[in-house]
Amino acid sequence: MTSIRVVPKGGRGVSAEVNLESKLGTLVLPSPVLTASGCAASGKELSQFVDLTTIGAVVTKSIMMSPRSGRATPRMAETPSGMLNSIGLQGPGIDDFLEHDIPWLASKGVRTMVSIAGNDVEEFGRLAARVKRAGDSVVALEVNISCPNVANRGLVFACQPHSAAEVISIVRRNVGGAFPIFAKLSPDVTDIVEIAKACVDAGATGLSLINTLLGMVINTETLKPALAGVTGGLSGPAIRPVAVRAVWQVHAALPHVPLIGMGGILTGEDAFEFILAGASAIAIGTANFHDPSALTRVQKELSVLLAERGFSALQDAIGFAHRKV
Amino acid sequence: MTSIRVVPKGGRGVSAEVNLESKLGTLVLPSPVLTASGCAASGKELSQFVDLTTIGAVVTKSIMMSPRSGRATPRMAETPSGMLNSIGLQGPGIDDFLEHDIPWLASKGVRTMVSIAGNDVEEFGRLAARVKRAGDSVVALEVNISCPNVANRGLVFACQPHSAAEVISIVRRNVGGAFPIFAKLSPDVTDIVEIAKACVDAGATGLSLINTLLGMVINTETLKPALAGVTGGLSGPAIRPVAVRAVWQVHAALPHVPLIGMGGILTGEDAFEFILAGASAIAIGTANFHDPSALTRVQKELSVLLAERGFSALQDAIGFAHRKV
Amino acid sequence: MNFQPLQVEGELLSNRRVGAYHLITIVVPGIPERIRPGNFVALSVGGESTSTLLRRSFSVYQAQERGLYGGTLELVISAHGAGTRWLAALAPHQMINVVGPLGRPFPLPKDPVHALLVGGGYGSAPLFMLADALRQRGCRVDMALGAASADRLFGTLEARRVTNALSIATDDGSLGVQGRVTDAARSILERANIDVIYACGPMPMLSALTTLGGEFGVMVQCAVEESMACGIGICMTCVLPVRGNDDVVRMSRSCVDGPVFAGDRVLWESIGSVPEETLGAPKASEH
Amino acid sequence: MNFQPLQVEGELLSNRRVGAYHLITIVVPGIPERIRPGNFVALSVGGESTSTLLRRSFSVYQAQERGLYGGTLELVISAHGAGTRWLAALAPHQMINVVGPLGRPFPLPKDPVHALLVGGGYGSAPLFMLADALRQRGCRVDMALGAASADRLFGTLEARRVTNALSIATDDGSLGVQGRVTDAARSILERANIDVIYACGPMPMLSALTTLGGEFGVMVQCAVEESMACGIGICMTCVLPVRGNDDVVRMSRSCVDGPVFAGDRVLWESIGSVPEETLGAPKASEH
Ligand SMILES: Cc1cc2nc3c(=O)[nH]c(=O)nc-3n(C[C@H](O)[C@H](O)[C@H](O)COP(=O)(O)OP(=O)(O)OC[C@H]3O[C@@H](n4cnc5c(N)ncnc54)[C@H](O)[C@@H]3O)c2cc1C
Ligand SMILES: Cc1cc2nc3c(=O)[nH]c(=O)nc-3n(C[C@H](O)[C@H](O)[C@H](O)COP(=O)(O)OP(=O)(O)OC[C@H]3O[C@@H](n4cnc5c(N)ncnc54)[C@H](O)[C@@H]3O)c2cc1C
Ligand SMILES: Cc1cc2nc3c(=O)[nH]c(=O)nc-3n(C[C@H](O)[C@H](O)[C@H](O)COP(=O)(O)O)c2cc1C
Ligand SMILES: Cc1cc2nc3c(=O)[nH]c(=O)nc-3n(C[C@H](O)[C@H](O)[C@H](O)COP(=O)(O)O)c2cc1C
Ligand code: FES
Ligand code: FES
Repeated sequence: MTSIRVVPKGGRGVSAEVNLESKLGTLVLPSPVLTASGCAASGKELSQFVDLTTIGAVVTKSIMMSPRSGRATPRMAETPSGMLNSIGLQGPGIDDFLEHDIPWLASKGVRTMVSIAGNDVEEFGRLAARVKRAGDSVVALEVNISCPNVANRGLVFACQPHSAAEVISIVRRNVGGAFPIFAKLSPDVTDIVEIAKACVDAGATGLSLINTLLGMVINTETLKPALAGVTGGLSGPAIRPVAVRAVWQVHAALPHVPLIGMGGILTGEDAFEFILAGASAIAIGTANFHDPSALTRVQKELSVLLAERGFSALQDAIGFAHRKV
Repeated sequence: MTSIRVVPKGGRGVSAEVNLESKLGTLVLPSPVLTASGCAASGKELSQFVDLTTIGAVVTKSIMMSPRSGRATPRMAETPSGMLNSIGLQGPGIDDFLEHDIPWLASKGVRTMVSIAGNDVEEFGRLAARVKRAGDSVVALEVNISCPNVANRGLVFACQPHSAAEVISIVRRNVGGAFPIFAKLSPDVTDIVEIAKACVDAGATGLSLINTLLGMVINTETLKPALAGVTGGLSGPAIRPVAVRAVWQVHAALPHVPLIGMGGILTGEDAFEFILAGASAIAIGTANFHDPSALTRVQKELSVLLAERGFSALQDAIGFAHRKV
Repeated sequence: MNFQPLQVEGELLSNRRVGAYHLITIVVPGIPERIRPGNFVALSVGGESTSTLLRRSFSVYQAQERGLYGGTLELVISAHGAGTRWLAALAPHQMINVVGPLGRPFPLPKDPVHALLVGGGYGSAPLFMLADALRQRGCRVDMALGAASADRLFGTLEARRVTNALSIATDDGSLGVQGRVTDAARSILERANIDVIYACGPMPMLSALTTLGGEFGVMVQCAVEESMACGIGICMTCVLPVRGNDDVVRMSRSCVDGPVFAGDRVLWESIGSVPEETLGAPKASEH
Repeated sequence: MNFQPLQVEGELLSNRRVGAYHLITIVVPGIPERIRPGNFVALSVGGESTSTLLRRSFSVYQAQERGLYGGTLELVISAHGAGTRWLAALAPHQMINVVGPLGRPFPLPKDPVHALLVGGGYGSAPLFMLADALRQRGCRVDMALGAASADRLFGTLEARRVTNALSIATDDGSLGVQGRVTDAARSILERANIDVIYACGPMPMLSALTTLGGEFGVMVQCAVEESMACGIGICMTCVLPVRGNDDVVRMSRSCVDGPVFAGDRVLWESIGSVPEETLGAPKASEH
């Protein structure tokens, strides 16, 4: 358990031990702070700035079956308090990933959640089976059914309850009953609770909320879309209110389902917002680009804030904002 | 026609006349710059900073049949590059509005689009009929079927194609064949094009894109939702990429339907982005709070930018980013 | 009467710490001569690529029509959130966009009455211009200032100059009597023949003073502080329940209908809710 | 070899205009001694409540291990967008968060070769530390600098000090010969026996130099400039198609696999697209 001795800002000399343990179903992590998939590669680069064994887990960039070039550049555009990306799931493919990335993470003792993305339902199943056999350092699967950077919106499985459920079912079948599976959902839907329920019914342990919002920037010099991929995914503090709302709605409907909250977390206070809304863990994405030490800093700030607000354990704060007075 | 003599920034002494005329079906406005509903009240207050006869039109705060108190405070929370509001459609009711607000706007010669919001389908119809008879200063109706600040999400008519179409149909029936009607849509849907088509098929002249995104902030001092209404509508530059994407998608699907683009426009360059994406007019909301002269400034900046990019008429720039080279 | 507001690009002339506050002076041609006591101004914050778009509102402490550098405004800033911290860190010559004058000023009496001015924390800021205006009309001006501690009082020295009598109260007793400013106000009401109370400070103080005024049959003019997004009357965020002259309760905008309200018109207990009797209040049957 | 990057809160020491650029000096203990020629640093911009979250990358012009105030970095800023404008407006004592050293430096030859350094616009910035390093190894260093106009050249005086020969070209002829820097480079290649070219500047210049190098059988080491969101290898935005030693084309990250690439490894014509032969390129049949 990561516990941090806290001296509240006021400098009153009070110190507190906050228990940051995060329970996600049967998965118990020493800290609720995770990396957001695609915003930490496979950990190696960030390990220059952050001791990755001290955070909850590294969630790896979504991996596909085959190597994938990703999209052409420009792949990003800065937007007010956020950014658009259209990486297009560039990656080395599952073989290379299992050969290089997982052993490195395991050798460093980093708890790892592997994010997988399939071109079709069956590919998700096969990826899940491969990852499940990858060894003890892999503590969970995140199933990315919500990447907006695919050529066909029809392939965003998280847009419809039945397609979302189909993917989760096959993943569950392929990893067996107990292994933690988190379905990563898109906010670009009319009713996220409906999708969340479908995933849980299909066997998801919990849910990761949220992936990026579909967005677009036009370059006013070239008079063309700024991204080669035309549309991209909007992330960063700009989307935080949408993400907190999604966590709030899903926690209200499914209070016993563990949620990983993300979207625009930059500070411990932002992380605390998600936890009060109902998240059991939180992930940091775009903030790593702004501040490569963000993971450590947010974890510390969150711990201080929990202590200042009188919580001795993270667990007690989860969903606290839902309580009636 | 509002034409602005332009000396490009470079100071090259080149001057140009840009024709800012905006055609929205049969409705022709001298400028594409409008106020966004609910961000200009009924114009009186802003008229201290902006000559409202020089912009395209004032879009009034959505009016309901009866007086309405709106929600309790806090009604707003600032968010990164944006804000949440949950006003809850506070207003004096249609009688008072027609007795005071419309005559004032008419007396000043301000082109007015009246935004209406009904509690049910019939109320939309009755409001439309009343407004249609309000005189020549009312040049169009905006039908707000997308306000997120209602107690029941089921009442956001713009969330489903059939309920959206039902409202637009009755409004069309009540105002006759020619009167311009704009359906204001929500971005919080899985497929905005589907809703847009339903509205156009039901008789909408055009579409206003977008209303606010449903969002939420938790107050980390009180440990409760920051807004009395729990959730609120997210607006401002934070949402601009989502709004531009919505305009792009709908223009691609319905190239002949006039669109009013809005969401985070702060500068002429932002307005230009929407026009390149396919908007025939643009509306300014949250930016009025930041800069009460925003309407005039954006209109001027847009005009300069059009000239700098070689457009002599706004009309030629509409949807330009869709062109294949 | 009210002047039309202007929007002016101001320049910071000086910024100095005064107790827990920052006193900033801004050169803003055109606005100072339009300020009446109780008006406020709204400042944009954060600079060119700011993520904090909403303006911040401040009472005007002093408005100088003609200074060495043109008309200036002096504002008292209590730095806590992103915007006020940015303002407190401003250096001379930095530019700040200012909109004002905003809001209805304190109504001034026709006759030379005996007024009590009550300020809580930086709420004292607008009371000095008010005291000047009242004294010019021959009024007698008493003042009571209160705060949590001495460093959170603003203008106690200045207050001696512009008033006939001054009481100070702090929660911790670090200056003046230990206790609340409402207790100080009560003592004054008990010993003097006060005709009108003017007050600016936290809502609970204004509410308590209104009750106190009622007890003594004295009208209390309250400058309220509600969270504002626009400051100019177009957003409807800054409302509170106020009973009009027609006896109807409405959610009134504190930026244009206020910030000064007659205390007995405000439904203090209902702030943060919509009282049932409000015009257009939701009925249980409605959504 | 490469040093591990640090993240350091830096303090601006000075900021002065040099032609069209701003030369800023930042005190950043720890980083200067780790800088190798061609490394870059990534700066956060906009201050506390910034809306521009992504870091901006800059080549290091000078790295002083020990100054009066501790180690300093000198950077050349061309102000155009929100972030560079903010940096150009910084005043002494303001704080800037710096991450560095980043990227692979220019590979240095073992032998005392004859090198040609080519810089376009502010692309000259990293060439001065490089020239020093090369000369310390006994290399002969020629330099060609080009820009649109004289004010967009950087370091022409300094260049005379650190090089054996200097050519200057401007598009408008306002300094040096009128023409492009690639023409100047061609003249040098024609008259001298250049062993290696080092280049930094706009992509079209790097592409043209690579062709030119090929013509003369000279290796060109190019420091590229791709749009970067993180600068540390975790976001995959800064990629360009590069042929590896295994002959496989990959979308390589310019921040960690570069910014210096052997010119003949980069598929210059394909920048902005994904060449079909790229590992994992989309097939027509796939989405
Ligand atoms: C009429 C009036 C006069 C005021 N006079 C003074 C004064 O003289 N000195 C002083 O220090 N403060 C004064 N205030 C309060 C001041 O406006 C707030 O402290 C300030 O807006 C908070 O900004 P922030 O960036 O620190 O906080 P944040 O919490 O970051 O503000 C977020 C948003 O909420 C709004 N907001 C938050 N608190 C308040 C508030 N209390 N009142 C209005 N808006 C708020 C801000 O304007 C902003 O839009 C006055 C407020 C009003 C309404
Ligand atoms: C290795 C490297 C070295 C560089 N050295 C210098 C230098 O010495 N002097 C100098 O003036 N400039 C240099 N640049 C370019 C500089 O990074 C960009 O001009 C700057 O990031 C643009 O920021 P902005 O706020 O002005 O523009 P904006 O358009 O507002 O930038 C928006 C976003 O795009 C990114 N971006 C935009 N253009 C570039 C670009 N050309 N390169 C990388 N990211 C970009 C920004 O980092 C930011 O995330 C270098 C770039 C790289 C990659
Ligand atoms: C550059 C970039 C790449 C991303 N790649 C992935 C990915 O491969 N898989 C995934 O599930 N989410 C991906 N995301 C989404 C993030 O994991 C996260 O859900 C989102 O960015 C919101 O969090 P943030 O605002 O903290 O970045 C990516 C985001 C960014 C910015
Ligand atoms: C305070 C506030 C009140 C609003 N009220 C309404 C309304 O009554 N009717 C409506 O259709 N839209 C309303 N909107 C939405 C705006 O018209 C606009 O669609 C949205 O804010 C996006 O534009 P912006 O980012 O420029 O503000 C409101 C927005 C705000 C911020
Ligand atoms: S602050 Fe906008 S109406 Fe009062
Ligand atoms: S800039 Fe992020 S990987 Fe290169």
